[in-house]
Amino acid sequence: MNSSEPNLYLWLIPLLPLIGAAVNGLFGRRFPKKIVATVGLVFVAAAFALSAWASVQLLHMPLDRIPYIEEHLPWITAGGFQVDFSFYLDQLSMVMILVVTGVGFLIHVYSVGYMEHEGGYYRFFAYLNLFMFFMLMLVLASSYLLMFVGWEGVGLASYLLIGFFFLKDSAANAGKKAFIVNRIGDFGFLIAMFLMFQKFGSLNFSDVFKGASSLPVESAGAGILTAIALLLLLGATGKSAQIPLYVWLPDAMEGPTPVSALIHAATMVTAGVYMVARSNVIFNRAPIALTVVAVIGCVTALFAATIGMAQTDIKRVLAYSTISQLGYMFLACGVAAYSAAIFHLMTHAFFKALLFLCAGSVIHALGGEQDMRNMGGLRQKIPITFWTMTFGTFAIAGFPPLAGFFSKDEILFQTWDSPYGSKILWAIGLVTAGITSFYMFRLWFMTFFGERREAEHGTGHDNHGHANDGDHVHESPWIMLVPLAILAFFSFTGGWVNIPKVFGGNNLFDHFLAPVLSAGAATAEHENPGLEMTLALTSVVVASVGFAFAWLFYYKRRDLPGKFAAALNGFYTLVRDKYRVDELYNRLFVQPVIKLSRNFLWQQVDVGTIDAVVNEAANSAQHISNEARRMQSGNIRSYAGWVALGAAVVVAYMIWAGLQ
Amino acid sequence: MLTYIVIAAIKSVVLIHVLLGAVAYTVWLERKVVGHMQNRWGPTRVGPFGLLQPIADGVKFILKEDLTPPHVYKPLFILAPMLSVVLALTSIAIIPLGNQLPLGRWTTALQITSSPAGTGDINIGLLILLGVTSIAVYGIALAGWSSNNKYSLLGSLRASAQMISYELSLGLSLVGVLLLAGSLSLREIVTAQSRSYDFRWIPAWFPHWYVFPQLIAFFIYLISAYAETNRIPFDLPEAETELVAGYHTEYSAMKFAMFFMAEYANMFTVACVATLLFFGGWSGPVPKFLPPLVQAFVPLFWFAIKVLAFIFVYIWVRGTLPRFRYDQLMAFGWKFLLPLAIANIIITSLFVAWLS
Amino acid sequence: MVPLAYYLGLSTILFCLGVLGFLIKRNIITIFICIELMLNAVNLSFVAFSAYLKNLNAQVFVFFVMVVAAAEAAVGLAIIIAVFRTRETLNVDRVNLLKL
Amino acid sequence: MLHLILFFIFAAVCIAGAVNLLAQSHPINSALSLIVVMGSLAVLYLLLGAEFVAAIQIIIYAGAVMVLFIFVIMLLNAGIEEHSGKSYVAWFIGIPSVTVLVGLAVYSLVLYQENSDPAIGPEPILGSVQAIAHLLFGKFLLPFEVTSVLILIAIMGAVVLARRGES
Repeated sequence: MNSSEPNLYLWLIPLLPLIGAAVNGLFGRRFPKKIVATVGLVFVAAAFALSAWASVQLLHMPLDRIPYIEEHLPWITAGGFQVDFSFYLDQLSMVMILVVTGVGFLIHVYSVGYMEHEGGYYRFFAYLNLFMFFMLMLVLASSYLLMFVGWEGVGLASYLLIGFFFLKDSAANAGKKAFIVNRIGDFGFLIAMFLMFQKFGSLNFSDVFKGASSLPVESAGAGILTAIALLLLLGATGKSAQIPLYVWLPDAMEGPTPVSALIHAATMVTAGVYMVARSNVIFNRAPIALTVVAVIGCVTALFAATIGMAQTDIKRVLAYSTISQLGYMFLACGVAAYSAAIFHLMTHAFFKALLFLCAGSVIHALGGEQDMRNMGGLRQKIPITFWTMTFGTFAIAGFPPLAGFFSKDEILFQTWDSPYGSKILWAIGLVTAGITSFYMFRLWFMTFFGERREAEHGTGHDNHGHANDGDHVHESPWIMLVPLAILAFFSFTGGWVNIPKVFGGNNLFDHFLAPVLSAGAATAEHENPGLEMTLALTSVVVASVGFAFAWLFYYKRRDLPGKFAAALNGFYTLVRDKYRVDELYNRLFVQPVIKLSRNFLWQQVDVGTIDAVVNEAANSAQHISNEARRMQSGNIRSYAGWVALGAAVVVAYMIWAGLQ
Repeated sequence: MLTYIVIAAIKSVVLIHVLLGAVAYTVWLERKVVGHMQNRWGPTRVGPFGLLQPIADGVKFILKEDLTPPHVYKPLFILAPMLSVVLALTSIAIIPLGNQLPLGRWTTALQITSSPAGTGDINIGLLILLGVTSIAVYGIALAGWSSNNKYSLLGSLRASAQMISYELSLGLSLVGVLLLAGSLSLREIVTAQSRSYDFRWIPAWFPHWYVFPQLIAFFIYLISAYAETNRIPFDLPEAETELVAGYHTEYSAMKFAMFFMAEYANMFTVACVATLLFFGGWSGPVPKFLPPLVQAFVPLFWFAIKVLAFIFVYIWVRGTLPRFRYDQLMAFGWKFLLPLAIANIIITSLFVAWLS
Repeated sequence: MVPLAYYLGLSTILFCLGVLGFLIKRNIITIFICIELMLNAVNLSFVAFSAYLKNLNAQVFVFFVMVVAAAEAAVGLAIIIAVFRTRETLNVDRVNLLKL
Repeated sequence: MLHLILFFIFAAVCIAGAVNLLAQSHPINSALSLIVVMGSLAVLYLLLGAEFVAAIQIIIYAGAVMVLFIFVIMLLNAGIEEHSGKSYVAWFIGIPSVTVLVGLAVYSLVLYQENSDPAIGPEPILGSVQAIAHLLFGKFLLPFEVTSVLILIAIMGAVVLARRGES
């Protein structure tokens, strides 16, 4: 890094949370909760401040200076292979760090109140900071390998946090499930990296993209780029819970609610989207891969949304909605509308975090109750939560002028209009939008309207400090409400950074990200406002339809849903059981692996081969020594004899060698 | 070459006889001095002032029955006294007694081990001297062990331990002088002492003897020398009151005389070394009016005077001081003299470094 | 003028005599003495080489060998004394067990 | 010429002493004969122009180390060595290999003698004290200091080992 460039101290941004994690993890046990919380917050806040400052610096930088790469000590140097600890800041990663640190900080604040009565307070904050560290590594990395470090790191952190209540089997298992499913994706990522290195001889973004952009577009058929892209996609599906690897996310709801908000809604799960967007150069040259991305995203969106309709656990509903929103983002990537994807990523980060936190607040209020069927009529009891939640719901449902509206419409429009897009995908997206608004309002009505229904079954999953009775329902403390307010504000206004021309804006966000994302990608220009207007209206209409249905089913005529479910019984149960995908995977993959391990790997390989070798070695050593022991007679003179023999041999050899 | 060998032989014969005579008369001297110190006459019967006493003693020693007790380990019992006396006499060979001595056609150095030209000296005279003295232990040790007698054994054990211990401080005390002189050759050390001081404020006539800069070293040397030669106050190996006569309890007649001679010869060696290293050797005023041959002998005279002075001090100390206890002796040697000598070396070397 | 080979031959003979002594002697002190003999033989070859190759380093090595020998003698003899205290013998054939 | 004569004399003394060392059955005789060997070696060193080494050979070896030996022999009053059972390894492996060693050495020396120029001879005085001192306190300073530490450790070890076990 030459001195002329301004130093942005990017390396500090990930380091600060790491320090926080270290402090809390090592000494937190002895600290009182206040200090633990302070440490946790201060370092994240510092990271946020620093990234804000860095972003300002970046905005003032001339465009030719971007991406700003900050190189530090080399990490791996093997032959021609060279990876440094160097950080990479451009518009894309700037957005990411802002979202991560900003939302992250708010959620930290929230957790201070939420985790008040939990055990392992210091552990929680240590993990949370650790997650921040890895996430920032992920987004700031300047090479795929360093990114992979962050990638694995966030996986670890999420594993730790999902299994935070490790005394509960379900939590521990959920953690393991998440970890293992992610491994599959990582496997794809690794292979992709091998291919990249084999093809471009480096893993640094700059080199890889330079190499990739020199290659032609593989429109004819699949080539190496397509392979790389598809493998990356596999990784992304793992991390971002897309078909076929989405199964871990719903179970991940076993973790504390702030974790679900931070990791499994706002930040980590979007890593896949970020990765795909980051690799846009590769994807742009692999149309087939792009199509696959789009299809996967679209299908996932619809699929998850349908499941979401039938769930009764408030957090699970949100989880499935997360999956489907991620599907939207992939759809956007698939149609090469990366900026739209990132835009939706941002807005989604706001309103989904908000929704989760509100859900958390509700659960907190009800003393750990998560089943929506036992809720209702909370409107007056917890008004602030209700209002913020309302913002979130309308935002995700896509009502103007809230954030969700702009980002979702951007995506739908691109799907319709971009050369990679197609009408079918658009149609599915639209339907999904309707369903989304339906199940979100279903949640909204079931939670806040009507009269409170007593708990028939199912005590709290979130084993919460409170006694599990609904009588004294109370509003959350201010420390939880402030983040809600802020997030609500952003989910209201977050979309205004990218108001399309039709509504008198000028796609600020798109143009801002353009230098990174639309490098050679043929994104649809907003040239026909008429079409865009129509599409927007359509989606609003669809959203309102969803709202109407929800109102009808869950507010006006509460008997209807039961009838409905009875009417199409089989389908309903199928949906409620999440299409039984888990059972399918279990039969297809898990059981065979277990059988193989038990019968072959354990009994044959381990016991039969490895142990046998070791034991045999030990025995033979024993026998040999038993023979050799005779030499150790303890008689000095005989030792001397042996020494003399050795000396003679050595001298003889040396003379012989000298004569040669 | 041949002449060199011949002259060396002649010189050694002469020197040995001179030395033995000196030894004999030192005994006489000692008895006289101690006698007078104790208000006695000492030997007076044989000859005037008992001057013939040593000869009488010698005759007595030779004529006495030389008995070897049973149970002794014979070869060593016989070897031991010879060893000690031979070594004692050998060490004299290295010592330069004076400058060149003109003898008609040849001039030769007053020293047995001098180069054929008669000028040079072996570079490591002092080292050889130390070596010989270090070997001298064997005589006593073997004597004590071979005579198969507990008193002798104890005596010889004491003797060898004591000699080894004090050899260290003895050697180290000399190092200071060596540092100043910058040579191991005794002759060069002496000539180095004839130089004038490096300091203005010291008058030129004042002798540049190393005893003055190395006073501490000198006293260390003196004390360790007494221990080396097993003289009072360190004569524990032959402490009559504790172990009859120490290592030579079983010896009689000539063998005993040999030990006796060895002891006094060692005294002479020590005195010579002290003279050479600390008192400028043979250097001294030479009156010009004397005939050259006599002039040639004047340095020898000075040397003899200094050595005799030392011998006198020996006797004086013997007449004055009581005997140490053994543990005191060892503690004194190891815990006081040795550190002191080392400190002296350090200071001296710093001083030398500062001068250069 | 003495050829180098003579000195080396002498040192060889001394060394081998030392080894021989080590092999045939039974008294532990004698064996120790034989070790010293070997060391001396080595020293001789050192000095001879240094004289003939006109290189002083070898003599410095002799010095070191002597120092080591001295240290070894001190410790070794102390060990011998300790052994003698416990075993009451100096015969190495009797001293062939680590513990009593 | 004189050198050669002296060499042969003292070499003879050396070997005689060494042989006597083996022949004698009493350790003190062995020790004394070793002293003889050392003395004559010192003379050989002088012939080789290594005065300093010769001197310290006498002072350290003969004057200190061997005195220690004698001392111990006297302390333990070691008598004639008894003839216990012979060690077969020593006899049937050691001694043959020693003979082999001798043979090899002689062989190599003969080889060397054949192809070495007789011109090279020893310097008159090479090992002067100054020269050694310069090496010892210049190039070999570190080893020198290390040896001093070694000596210190040896002293402590000796004290610990030889002290009566009052435990």
